Amino acid sequence: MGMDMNKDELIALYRQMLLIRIFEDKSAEMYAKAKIGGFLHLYNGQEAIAVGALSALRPDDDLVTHYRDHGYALARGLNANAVMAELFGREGGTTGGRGGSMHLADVDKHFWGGYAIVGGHLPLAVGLAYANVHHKTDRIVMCVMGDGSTNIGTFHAALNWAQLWKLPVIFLVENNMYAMGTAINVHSAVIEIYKKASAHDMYAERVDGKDVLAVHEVVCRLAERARGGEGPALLEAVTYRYRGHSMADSDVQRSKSEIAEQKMRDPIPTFAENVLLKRNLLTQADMDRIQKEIEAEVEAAVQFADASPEPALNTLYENIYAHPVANMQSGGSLIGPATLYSGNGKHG
Amino acid sequence: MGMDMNKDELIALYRQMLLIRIFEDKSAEMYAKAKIGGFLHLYNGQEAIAVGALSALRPDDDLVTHYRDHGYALARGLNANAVMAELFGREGGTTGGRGGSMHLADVDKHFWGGYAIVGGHLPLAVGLAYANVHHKTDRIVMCVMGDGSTNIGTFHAALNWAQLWKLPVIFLVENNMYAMGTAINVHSAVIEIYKKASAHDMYAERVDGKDVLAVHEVVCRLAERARGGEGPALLEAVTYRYRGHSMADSDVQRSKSEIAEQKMRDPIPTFAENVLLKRNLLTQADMDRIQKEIEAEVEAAVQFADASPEPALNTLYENIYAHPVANMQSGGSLIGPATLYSGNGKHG
Amino acid sequence: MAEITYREALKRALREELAHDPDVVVWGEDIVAYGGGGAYGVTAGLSKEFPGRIRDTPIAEEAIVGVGIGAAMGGCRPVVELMTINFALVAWDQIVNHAAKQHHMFNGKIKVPMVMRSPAGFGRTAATHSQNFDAWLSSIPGLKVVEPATPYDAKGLLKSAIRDDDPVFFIEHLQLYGTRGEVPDEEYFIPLGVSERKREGKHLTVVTWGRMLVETMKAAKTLSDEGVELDVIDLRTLRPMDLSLAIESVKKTNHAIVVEEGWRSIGLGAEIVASLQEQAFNYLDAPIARVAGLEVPMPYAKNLERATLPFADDVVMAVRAMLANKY
Amino acid sequence: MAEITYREALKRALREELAHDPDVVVWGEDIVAYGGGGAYGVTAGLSKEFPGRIRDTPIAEEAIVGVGIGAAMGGCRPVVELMTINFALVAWDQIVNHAAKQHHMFNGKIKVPMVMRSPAGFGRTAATHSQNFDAWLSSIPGLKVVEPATPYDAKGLLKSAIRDDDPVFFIEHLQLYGTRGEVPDEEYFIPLGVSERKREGKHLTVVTWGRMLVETMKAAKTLSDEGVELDVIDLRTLRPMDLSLAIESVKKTNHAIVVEEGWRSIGLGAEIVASLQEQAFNYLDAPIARVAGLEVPMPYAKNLERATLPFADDVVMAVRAMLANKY
Ligand SMILES: Cc1ncc(C[n+]2csc(CCOP(=O)(O)OP(=O)(O)O)c2C)c(N)n1
Ligand SMILES: Cc1ncc(C[n+]2csc(CCOP(=O)(O)OP(=O)(O)O)c2C)c(N)n1
Ligand SMILES: [Mg+2]
Ligand SMILES: [Mg+2]
Repeated sequence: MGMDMNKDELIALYRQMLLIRIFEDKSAEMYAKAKIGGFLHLYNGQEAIAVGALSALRPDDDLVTHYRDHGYALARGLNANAVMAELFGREGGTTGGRGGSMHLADVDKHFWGGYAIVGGHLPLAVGLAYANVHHKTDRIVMCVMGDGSTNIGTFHAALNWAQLWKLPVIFLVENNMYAMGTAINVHSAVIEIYKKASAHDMYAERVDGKDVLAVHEVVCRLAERARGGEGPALLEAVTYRYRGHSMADSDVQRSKSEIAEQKMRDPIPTFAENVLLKRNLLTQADMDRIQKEIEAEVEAAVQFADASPEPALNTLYENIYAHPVANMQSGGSLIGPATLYSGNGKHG
Repeated sequence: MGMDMNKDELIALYRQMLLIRIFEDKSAEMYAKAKIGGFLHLYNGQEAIAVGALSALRPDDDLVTHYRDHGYALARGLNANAVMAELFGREGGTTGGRGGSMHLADVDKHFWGGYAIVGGHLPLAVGLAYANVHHKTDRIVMCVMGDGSTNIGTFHAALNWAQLWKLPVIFLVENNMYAMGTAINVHSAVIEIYKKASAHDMYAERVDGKDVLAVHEVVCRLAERARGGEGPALLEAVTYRYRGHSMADSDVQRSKSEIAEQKMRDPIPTFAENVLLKRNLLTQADMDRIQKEIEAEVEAAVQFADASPEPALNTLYENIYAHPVANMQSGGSLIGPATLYSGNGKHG
Repeated sequence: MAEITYREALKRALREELAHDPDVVVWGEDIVAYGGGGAYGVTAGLSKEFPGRIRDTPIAEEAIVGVGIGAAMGGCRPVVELMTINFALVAWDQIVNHAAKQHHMFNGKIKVPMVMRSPAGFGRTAATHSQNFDAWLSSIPGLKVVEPATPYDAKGLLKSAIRDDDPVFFIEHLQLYGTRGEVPDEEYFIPLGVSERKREGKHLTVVTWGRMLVETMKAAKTLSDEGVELDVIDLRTLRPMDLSLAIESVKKTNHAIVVEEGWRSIGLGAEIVASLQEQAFNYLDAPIARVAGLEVPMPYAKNLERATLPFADDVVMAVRAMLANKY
Repeated sequence: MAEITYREALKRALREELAHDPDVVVWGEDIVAYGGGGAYGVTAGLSKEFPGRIRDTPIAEEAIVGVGIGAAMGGCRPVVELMTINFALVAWDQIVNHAAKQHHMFNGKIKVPMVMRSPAGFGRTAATHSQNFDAWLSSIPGLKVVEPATPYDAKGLLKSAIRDDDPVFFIEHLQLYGTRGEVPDEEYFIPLGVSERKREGKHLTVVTWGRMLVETMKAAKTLSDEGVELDVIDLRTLRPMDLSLAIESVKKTNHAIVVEEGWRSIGLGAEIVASLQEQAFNYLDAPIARVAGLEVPMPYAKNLERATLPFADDVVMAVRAMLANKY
């Protein structure tokens, strides 16, 4: 694919990147207004990776990501309304307000979730890939993580297993050069992350994570490999995040000049100029219109989220188990505390 | 060192390997007689590694091993009496019968123990190396494990850390080609274990683990490197174990012919013939005498172990904490169960 | 009805479920090649009957559990074996933060129908290899926990666990594998979450599970000769825990002892005591007592190991003491 | 005596101990660079005062704890920070099978004088990031566990923990970092293993620790206006657990409630109930009750999170119910 994408496809890439950027800026605003709580990890600056990668996959390929997942959710086509409602913790959210920002998901769209334990989701991705093979489908799995997630045990345990069983997984490392405030050379003995695959004899590449077409192109190749039974691969996409690790991050640890320099080559205007404008696929006026449309879409998402009710309190005990467990109130005992004191069960 | 070892040193290597072999055979016998319980992992066939490696270290270099630790204990100079008494679970054992076969140790001799959780001791070794640097000593750490221990998370997490902080550790992998009954190609995507170091930019080598002088020589070099501040290294020693994984192993999974073939090049007679006899350092008569002496030493160890008393029951609560904890009987409560019922505390 | 071992009962459950559902796969360390199938022989021979569906894995429990979770999410029904329960600690994050949380955190859209099988207990294997962890596992919302004491229960519960749509931790016991009991040839299931009275008596209630049921039944025999009749409740499932029989029993006997192998403090026994005094306070003639393991990292030495663990005689002593009003 | 925050009290303890003993080192994720020092600011600025002794580590909790153990064996006194207690699960094997076992298994020859500091609790961070684990940690032989509720206790206990020769898990609480209290400028230590009466009263005993002490003290004020005086015992150290004051108190008030934030089943509350009924059976006028967290993977939504957690009003309701003889 890649260079032979048609005009609509190329414009779609632009739209998606811009949607993510505007969505993230709005999320930051909503966090400041306390509409969103907990941790909020924004994707500004890294948009080309999610957009480039997912455009190279089939919509039924399975996706698993870390907690920095808004970009992937939107690029996978989850409704911005539902995503924003999830950030607000509302019933209309992607998981009914249970998971929040770090745990977006839409299983119907083969997005199996964002995960908040560093490295914890890698074995899950390997298992999903096994299930695909077991069921004789040709679906592959993409598993996304950050550079800081490549030092923890599950990273290597998962890679070894995937390679050993030749499972169709692409491990995509977004190397934004920091794990929270810790620079890559402080957390990893090897700073070219793709080299870590060599310990497992796994095919690996490195790509410019600010170039959406380059990401698209390499993921096309790796997906074809995996789908063809040639096994897993590790892809390192070099990038930079514009904001702090999360909204709680004062970001004093990165120099202003470093951030400014990184912003010089922004993936979105770069793509617009070098591809869309240069090839006359869009005019500046088109771009202004798209910008407005997306702003309206995001504004609508905020309205939707705000109007969506809080989850009903009486649903709290739903879905702890797949089927109702007789009389189980507190979860631990068939004789619940509610038999002692009426009330919400916290005392008894 | 290596080739410039003198006659006594070379004979010492032979004596140690033979001591280990005879000690292990005797242990097997004692296990069959139920003098030894639990798991018993014997070192037959791998003797050249412990003996070659430890002869290249200083006696105050720190040693940490996995549970297949008899060879290391004896090569580090622990008394055969105390080692056998530990296998018997007696007061005279290396840890007073608390640890048994898998947890031999002698801190005074800088042997910090055998460890029974696969991969669990690797971070400990890295920490010991840090302590050596912190205290400005030039002692290094040797950390021993099997091939099957290189797929678990702590392996890579420990290697990354050691390399990142440039700590003086030699990770020594005894590749005997099986993890229990699982052949290396079934458990690891990479079967040349030393290549796993590349994920951490760590220096690595592979050595013939049946050649005691080759092991000695490479460990001399790696120790010098580490002691000189050049950082950690991974050494893979290729070997084979003659017996099952433990005495509980029926060993049906390895073919008789494979075992027979491996025994053709036995590290002990090979060394005797190619070095000791060839260079006229020993005669066959000397060797027969040494054999007798060692048999007597091992027999004495059995006598010692058998005569050593069981640990006193009233020491059971000693050393759970470094200093006595007031009134703590069961460990959990200052008001012990013994205040309810006299007895041994199991009921109350 | 034939007498078979607990080990054989487990294997039959696996075999039947493998035959029943092609999505059942069995993974673990050394369950294929080693000794013909498994460190404790539970899977012996199965790999020949179900080629490709029983697989040896690397030693990496975090991956064994985690890959199992992923496969379960994707529609398989993995039964993963952890060689002993001690190694579950390496996978603890996967068990607690992944297996048990998926269904609720993703609002019911993700299911994890996985069974983790693992033997608990002791056998001269020292401190890191002689643990139970039944209490910890049984306090995790989203997880189910089963620990059968007899071959009959082992087979019926394992089959139910494999068909269950939630993650189930299935605790076996090293010392039970060789025990024998009657198991019918016909297929049967035992529902999770239902305790069973294993002996009827009127003087004192014992609540227990796993190996300690066997010891309690021995104690009951000794005590019966002295005229003391124990009412013995076997929990069988530890989460969700069915205390209905236990409460009913205490209301009858007015005396209760909880018997467990694991460490005393903050064990399952503590929960059972706390729940029983909540539910049957006015029926109790004496404080509920606990017989449990001593809180010591398990020593290797035979005599120390023996002293650390509860056996039938400990149950007998505790019962005698309680009924003699020694408190 | 100045009023300072819990966060600042912890930092002062670290600073004093770093100055006192060159073998003290402090390691953790993001404790140097991030935000000037630590995800929750406890180590802010210390790296400048003690160059080289405060270090950022890779994200690999199994190594953070394990390397800490090794360094402690080798004579250092590492204070390792786990960014939140949830991540301790990744290091669970190192905590249970290594840190806690070394001293006994090696017959007293190896010591592990290490402190693991970590915040428990919640803050809209959903199921995997809102846990406690105080019960599990407190049931491990060989480990000590501390959880201070006030700035004064935080400083005095952390200093003692660092000087202790055993591995200590030091639980902080996310919601306490910003709370203020009086802390003297002079050096002081609070011994591990000693509970404290935080309020004198005659009607009902509350046993608690950590954040729930703060909620209990609020409840005590409300109840006092109704003429009900709580006797409040703060455990402070969870292992070894000092129940002497609690038992004495129950013998006086004849009523007891245990208040904890974590999951109810098999929590510390269960142990305290079980122990109190063992030690003070004949003094109890009512079953001992537990106020605890609901057993649900913590939801992100604000209202659901609030409903899951116990606060002062839950304590008030439980006390009223017990004294109204509603059981
Ligand atoms: C096991 C674990 N340890 C620590 C954390 C806290 N934490 C969350 S994100 C993060 C940094 C991860 O950095 P990286 O993998 O590079 O991803 P990025 O945020 O840069 O996308 C840390 C330390 C966690 N969530 N899980
Ligand atoms: C975490 C963990 N998982 C499983 C085991 C059980 N076990 C003990 S030794 C062993 C095989 C290890 O093989 P290898 O590392 O090659 O060492 P070798 O025995 O061959 O010397 C296994 C699976 C364990 N002790 N620890
Ligand atoms: Mg990063
Ligand atoms: Mg091996």
